[in-house]
Amino acid sequence: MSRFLLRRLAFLLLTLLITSIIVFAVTQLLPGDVARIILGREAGEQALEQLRQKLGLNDPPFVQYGRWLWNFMRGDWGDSFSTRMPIRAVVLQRLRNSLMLAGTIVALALPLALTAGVIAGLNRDRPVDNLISIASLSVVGLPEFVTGLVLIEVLSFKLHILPANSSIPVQASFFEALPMLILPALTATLVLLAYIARLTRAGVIEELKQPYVRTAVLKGLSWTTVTFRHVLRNALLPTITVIAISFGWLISGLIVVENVFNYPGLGRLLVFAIDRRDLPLLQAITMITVLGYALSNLGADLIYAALNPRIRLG
Amino acid sequence: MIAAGNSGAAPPRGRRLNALLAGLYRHSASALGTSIVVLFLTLALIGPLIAPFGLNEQIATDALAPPSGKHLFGTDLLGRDVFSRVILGARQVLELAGTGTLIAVLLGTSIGLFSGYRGGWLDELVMRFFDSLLSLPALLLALLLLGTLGPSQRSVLVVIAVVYTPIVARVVRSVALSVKTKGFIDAARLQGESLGRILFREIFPSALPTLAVEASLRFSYAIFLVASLGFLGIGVQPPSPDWGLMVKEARAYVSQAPWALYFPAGAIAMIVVGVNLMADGLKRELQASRE
Amino acid sequence: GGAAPTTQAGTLRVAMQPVVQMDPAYISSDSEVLVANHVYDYLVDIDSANNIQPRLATDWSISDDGLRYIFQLADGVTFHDGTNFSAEDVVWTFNRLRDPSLGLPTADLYANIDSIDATDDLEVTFMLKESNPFFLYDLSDNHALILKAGAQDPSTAFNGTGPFKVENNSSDRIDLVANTSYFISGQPKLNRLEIIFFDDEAASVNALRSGQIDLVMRMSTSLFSSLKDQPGIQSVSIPTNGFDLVRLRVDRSPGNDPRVIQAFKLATDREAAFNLVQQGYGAVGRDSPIGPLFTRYYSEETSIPPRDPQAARQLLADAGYPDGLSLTLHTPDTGGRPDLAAVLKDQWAEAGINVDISVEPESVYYGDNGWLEVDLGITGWGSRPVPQFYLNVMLECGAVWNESHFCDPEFDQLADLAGTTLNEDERIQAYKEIQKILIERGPIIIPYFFAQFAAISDQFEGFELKAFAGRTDLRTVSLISQ
Amino acid sequence: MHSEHRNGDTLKIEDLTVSYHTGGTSVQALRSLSLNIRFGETYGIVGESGSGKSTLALAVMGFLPANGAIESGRIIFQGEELRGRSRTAMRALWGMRMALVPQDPLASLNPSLRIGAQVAEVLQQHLGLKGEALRQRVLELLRTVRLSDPERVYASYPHQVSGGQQQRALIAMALSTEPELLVLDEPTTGLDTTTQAAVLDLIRDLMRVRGTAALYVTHNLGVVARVCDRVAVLYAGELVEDGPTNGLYRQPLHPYTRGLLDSVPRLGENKSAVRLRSIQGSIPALDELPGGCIFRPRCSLAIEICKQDPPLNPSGEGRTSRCHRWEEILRGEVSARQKTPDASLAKPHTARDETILGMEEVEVHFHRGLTLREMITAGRPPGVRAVDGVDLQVGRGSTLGLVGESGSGKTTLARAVMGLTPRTAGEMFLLGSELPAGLGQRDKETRTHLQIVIQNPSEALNPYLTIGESLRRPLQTLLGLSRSEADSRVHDLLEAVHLQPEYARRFPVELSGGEKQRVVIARAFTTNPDLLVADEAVSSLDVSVQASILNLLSELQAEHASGMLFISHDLAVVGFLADDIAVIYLGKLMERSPVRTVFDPPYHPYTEALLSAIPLIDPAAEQVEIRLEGEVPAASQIPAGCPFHTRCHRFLGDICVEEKPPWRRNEAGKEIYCHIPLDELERKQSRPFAFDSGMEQRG
Ligand SMILES: Nc1ncnc2c1ncn2[C@@H]1O[C@H](COP(=O)(O)OP(=O)(O)OP(=O)(O)O)[C@@H](O)[C@H]1O
Ligand SMILES: Nc1ncnc2c1ncn2[C@@H]1O[C@H](COP(=O)(O)OP(=O)(O)OP(=O)(O)O)[C@@H](O)[C@H]1O
Ligand SMILES: [Mg+2]
Ligand SMILES: [Mg+2]
Repeated sequence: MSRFLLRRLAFLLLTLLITSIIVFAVTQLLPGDVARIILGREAGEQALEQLRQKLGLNDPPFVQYGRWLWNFMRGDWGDSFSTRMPIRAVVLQRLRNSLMLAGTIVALALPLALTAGVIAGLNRDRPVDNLISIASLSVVGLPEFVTGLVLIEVLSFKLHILPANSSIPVQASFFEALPMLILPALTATLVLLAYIARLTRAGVIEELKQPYVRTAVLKGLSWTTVTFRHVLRNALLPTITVIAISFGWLISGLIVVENVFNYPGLGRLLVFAIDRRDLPLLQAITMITVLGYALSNLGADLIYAALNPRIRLG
Repeated sequence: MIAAGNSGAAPPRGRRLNALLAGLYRHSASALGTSIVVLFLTLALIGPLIAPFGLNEQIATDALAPPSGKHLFGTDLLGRDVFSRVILGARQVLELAGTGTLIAVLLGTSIGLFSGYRGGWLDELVMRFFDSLLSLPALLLALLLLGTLGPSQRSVLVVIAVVYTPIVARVVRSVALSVKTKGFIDAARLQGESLGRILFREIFPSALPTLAVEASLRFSYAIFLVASLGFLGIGVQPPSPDWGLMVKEARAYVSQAPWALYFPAGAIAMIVVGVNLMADGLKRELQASRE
Repeated sequence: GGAAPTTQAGTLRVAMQPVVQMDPAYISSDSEVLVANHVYDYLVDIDSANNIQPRLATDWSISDDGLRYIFQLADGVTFHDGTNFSAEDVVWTFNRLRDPSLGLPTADLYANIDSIDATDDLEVTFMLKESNPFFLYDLSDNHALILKAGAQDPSTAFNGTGPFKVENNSSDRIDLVANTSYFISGQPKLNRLEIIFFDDEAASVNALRSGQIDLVMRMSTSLFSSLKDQPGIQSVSIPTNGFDLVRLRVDRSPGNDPRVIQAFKLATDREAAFNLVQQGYGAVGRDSPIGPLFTRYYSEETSIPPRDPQAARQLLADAGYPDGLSLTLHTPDTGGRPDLAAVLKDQWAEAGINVDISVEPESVYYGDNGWLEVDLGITGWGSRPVPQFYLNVMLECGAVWNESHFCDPEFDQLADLAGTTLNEDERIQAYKEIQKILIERGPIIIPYFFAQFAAISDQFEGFELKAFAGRTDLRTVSLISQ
Repeated sequence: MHSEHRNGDTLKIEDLTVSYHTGGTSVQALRSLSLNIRFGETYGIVGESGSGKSTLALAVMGFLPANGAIESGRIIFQGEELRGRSRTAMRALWGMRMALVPQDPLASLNPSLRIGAQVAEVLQQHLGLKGEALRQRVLELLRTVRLSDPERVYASYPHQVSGGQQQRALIAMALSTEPELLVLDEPTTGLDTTTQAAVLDLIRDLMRVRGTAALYVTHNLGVVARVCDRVAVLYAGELVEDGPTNGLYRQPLHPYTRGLLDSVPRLGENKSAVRLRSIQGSIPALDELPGGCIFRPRCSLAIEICKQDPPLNPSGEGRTSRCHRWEEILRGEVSARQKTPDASLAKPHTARDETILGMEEVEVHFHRGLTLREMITAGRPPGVRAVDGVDLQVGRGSTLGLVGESGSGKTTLARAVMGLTPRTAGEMFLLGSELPAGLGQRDKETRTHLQIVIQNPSEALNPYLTIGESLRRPLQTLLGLSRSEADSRVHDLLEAVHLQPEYARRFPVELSGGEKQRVVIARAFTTNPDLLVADEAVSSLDVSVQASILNLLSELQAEHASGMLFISHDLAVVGFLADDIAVIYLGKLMERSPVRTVFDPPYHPYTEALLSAIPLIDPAAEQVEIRLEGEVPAASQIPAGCPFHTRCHRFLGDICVEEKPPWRRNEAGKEIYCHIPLDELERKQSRPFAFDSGMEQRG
């Protein structure tokens, strides 16, 4: 177990390193003069040059990267190139928001998708199964700004039950924010729904084939006992891990949702950073994201191992 | 099979294809899916012939006109016929999301097969790298790449490929891992089959059913990705009739002309449903017929 | 509405795109200017009718040769940190803005200033090198906000004399509170101003509709018309001098052949573009930046030849392009520009001009000066109180932002005259000439001037939108007291 | 319990017809089948794969697959009609009054629930037991099924205990409510011989003491002989003969039954003495059954009358036979024997002139990669010693049989020979020259000399390649034939294994297990190899098919004069085909003997146990019961000294624990790896089995 954790930690560090290099490398290739993008098209050469000096943009790339890495490891995330704000505070603030949203999404998506998937799986190839897969699939290809649009029209403007906008106040507590979290969460859920539901369905169908189900039934156990105690326990394993993994994506992958509802999450900050060539900001966000992804992966494995006696970590 | 000497030959493609289609049409769901896919494929082929208007043909006087006999799906802000654009979009979507997914599938499959079969440190390395890529949000990768390559159809293809190759590779790899322990692979190795042959003739077919489903799902998300990129103002260039882009553009004036948004959106929903249902059917048939 | 309240009341929540630069010397976007313009004060301001209004300068006098400007400053003005405002601060501010070694955006604008002196505790004297009829307008330039002399880092520390103080400045919003000791009594009327950042216009309009935002000043024509008859919302639109510009580089092929330029002009239907893209808000353009709002200078004497694709085709053929031209049309991703591009593509196609559209993120397009490089491009130009600015930076030979690389001695000479003479009639004549030149051989097509939109909750009164939204003055906005 | 039925029939099946509906068509998997199981009786159902055994079992349990249905007939359990009962109604019976012991114990247990909990469920559901009482009852049950360590099993997950223990747990589950009817579907199939023996003992004894009626489904005639009072023989969904086990085995009255009995190699038979009589042809597909007697196409006695449906004739002694000519058979006027295959008997290979394959001290150890910590502490993980120092020779044209239970290292050794799993130590020689360990180092030449028949026919052929392609490839790659040449050769290959050319166009899924195995064998002989390794070549096959494959193997071997390493866990089969036999346990050889000496003392104690564990095809045969203690140790913790000492019934004491035994050899050429001197063994041991009565009747 401890060996397992050790190895994972090593991999995590490796991943962080690789991704930070990837991101840094690509940003070097990005067109656009960083200084010019920061100071705007009206700034004069001298000003630009001064800024480049200040930000060390004239140093060779590996020096820049090295400097960043060194500082970052020492916990100094630096100031934003563009807004000059201390990055750490900004990113952590946004991370907090993103976590709140991600949490809500999981809380919504999990029961919804599982129920749908289980029902579909238990009624394989029956109308209800087809209905569920068609319904959930129809929204997969639709970008969040369409589903979001519809949800807003209906839930906010027609029924007036939820706010159309989610720009939560700074430092809002989870419960203050909750009403504003639901719509974006619902929108993101629709994207995941089909994926998770289909996965669950597959899992259920797969397990139903297993001989042990027959054993259970022929014990004279009630339908519910068979389904919940025997089938689902095994059927849901893959689903749970997938959800845990997608948690990483939820943390900063929700760019569009955050835009549509103007939710102050990491995703929008990410776009901002790229737009503004705000390298240290971008790197910080990337690291956070990768960390989140890695941790949720780890979480997934642990949950899986916990629920599945056949798996031994190590 | 005319000459006895030819007895090694498999049944002609045609017959197997018919059998497959027959199988697909036995189940209502996959029948529906297949029909939809066929429909859109035909549109992609003959779209330009049947579209009443050009993809960027603007009738200023008809701007924002609601659905009517002249414009079945109404017109958009610039007075372009939505119906025509949806039809012409079919080819566009296949060219973009379709080709992109295809590239990802080809790359992913090759890498996944090789990495899984070869195993060892190389496999470890490749998977590490892919994990790293996967741990970056798709849109981040997309934004960075598009920023670097400059917005264009080609760049979007690259993006889709880069974003989905690792995922496909993973799926295929897991199949490769399970198949490579099978007896018939030992047999192939004992016969001294070439690596390529082992990967693509011996292992690959077993991956097909899973791959079909994965690919269709990727295709769905590719459409989605293209649209999202459009939303962020990068990627496909106007006046492309890409449904994702149409939806994005129409969003700006949805309150004036909802049809301009809902018809392309509907098209997306339809093809996604179609492709996925068909893939389910394919998986079922492929496995049923061989395992 | 009731009588103006003696004390501040009410909070106004404004949707704006995120601010990046907070140093007044660098601010450029609506939101940056809006915030700065309420935290700091200008020496002189411009009202919505483009007339100069006193602000920190209560009064001024100009020498007959138009080279000396003496300003009397308001008494008893204090900065947010409590220190007193004096002539020194004005001197320091403008010296900073014009110092060539700092290379601030305003360096060129104020290059013409010879000296600035605090001739008294509350009196400042500017000496110009040569006369400049628009100098007061230059002084009210967006960046010309008065800082405390010796201010250390204006981009992170905000110490102004303005009607509002920065209470909190985060990555997703900026909250301002009324400056209770503002030097103009009865202002501001609101006690809070919350600038909430939106990346997406539709989102901000939704927020307005659901009452989570009170004021939106940045939205597409369609979004605006969708707000037309929303209960509880007053929508405002005003014409501006801002315009979208389509230009061809004339310093190299194919643009260096006048016939090609003419072909483009003949192939373009400005009216149609205006109607499709702007849906009738604003005004049709005549290929010159001197728009109809400059009533004294605007002229329709020279008529624009009507659209004639066939003639255009012919011209191209003559110019050596018998089977048409293929070019890439570059455009930033903001406003109606991508739409305009699509429209032009369709119009031009008829004349055998085939363009591929390349929409690029605004920050990149302007960021790496791509917009100055490309052959064929669309650029958005913000509204300015006087036309001279456009001529100086956009069309004069070698001007900083001469994207079309246009270089025409006659034009330059006219522009200089207009920019220096103190004789209004002369100037009017020059401007008319210029418009003639631009229509006949100018490298630019200006299909339309756009309107500025705003929508505000009907809980508020006293809102007056300005052509450049960022300069809108919210000091006088107040909550309607029930 | 239900004393009113004490002397009656617990289960009456009358004229039962079950059909399955697939893809528009429907097939009858059971046709008008009738039988009565009396109280306390264990009723065996034998038949080859696809004959409808499981279908019967499930029909009785009232749990047919969704697409299956009872077309007609009645199933009367304790006087109550079961047919058409609702699920809910059945639930009252399931687990309470009728219980199923399924095949494949591991898959039949919920992998993520502890065994104790799974047993407890039944008692909870039906007897409402709770808490400590429940726990005690479960432990008690686990004890009654002779689980050595009930507490541990109670708290273990299925994958943590051995197959035998899993099956015992399932039996405990089935017995927990003392049901009146027990349905067992192949309960011991897939278990090791020794384990199977123990489980069979258990079942038999339980049946005796409890007087539970049981329907026992199996394809193994030996098993039936051991546990069943009566037996019914199914063929393609029809009951062709039934009666008391003894009588039926002594004199079968249906040619099919006779065929089955004849096709099984009896313990001690060898190919040099007898040929197996396989039943020609194969079971017809259910949708293309012949009219009249369905066995007719394969029957050596078939005559005109057989074109009419034969009735189920009562033939006295409570027996019935569905054969028109049963009386002639009874009177011995005709023999239901298949005619012996024309091929002559294989001549015994006495002269071991040329050694084809030689092994010295071959080891195959598996080590997982070292972890960081282990590298630091330099502590190597305990490797799996799958093969642990094996010396063997295979002579030209002769067969070496390798027997051993599951996990003993047979496959690993085979793979080491082929180079698929490189040996980690020791030498191998092919035709006198050194054989490189890894496949990589072997040239085409060498690979052409070596061929293998892989353990599992369903895995040996790529499901996505046509048979033709699978056969063509080695011809192209190893013999370098052009594609067209290869294609035409495919013909001959298929003929050589008695398959029609058109099979070339089929996919594996369209072949029966036997046919697949034929193809695999055909592929193995394409290059006319010097050495053939056959790993469990017949284990997964039906007896009648098995017989023909065994014959086929020896034919081809004789024809090609190849040496053969024949691997199986079935001593009878090995005994039949091999010239020499090696017994392997935990990767070490225990015994190496010429086949004729194997079945007589002295034996290695392990061999002795194996012999006594094999279920004989003769109900009358008395068999000494030697049952091994405990479980097979994990291959990663092989006991020191003699690896067998932990289970040995002739355990001497410390010496077995501390010292490696010597190889002892006697004049007969028997080599035994044991501390006990051979003469002493010989004195102590008697033949633990009687030769099957079947033997004498054969020529
Ligand atoms: N669910 C099903 N659908 C269609 N056909 C089936 C189904 N189950 C069994 N069959 C067919 O019914 C026949 C009897 O099957 P069954 O499993 O009862 O045979 P069996 O004697 O148990 O074989 P085995 O010894 O391999 O278990 C076979 O031909 C089989 O193909
Ligand atoms: N690749 C491997 N890695 C680790 N251990 C292995 C590997 N292959 C086999 N083993 C172990 O080696 C031992 C021998 O396995 P092997 O398959 O050779 O036995 P077997 O006699 O063929 O069993 P069966 O009769 O079930 O086929 C077993 O304990 C098995 O778990
Ligand atoms: Mg069965
Ligand atoms: Mg084996």
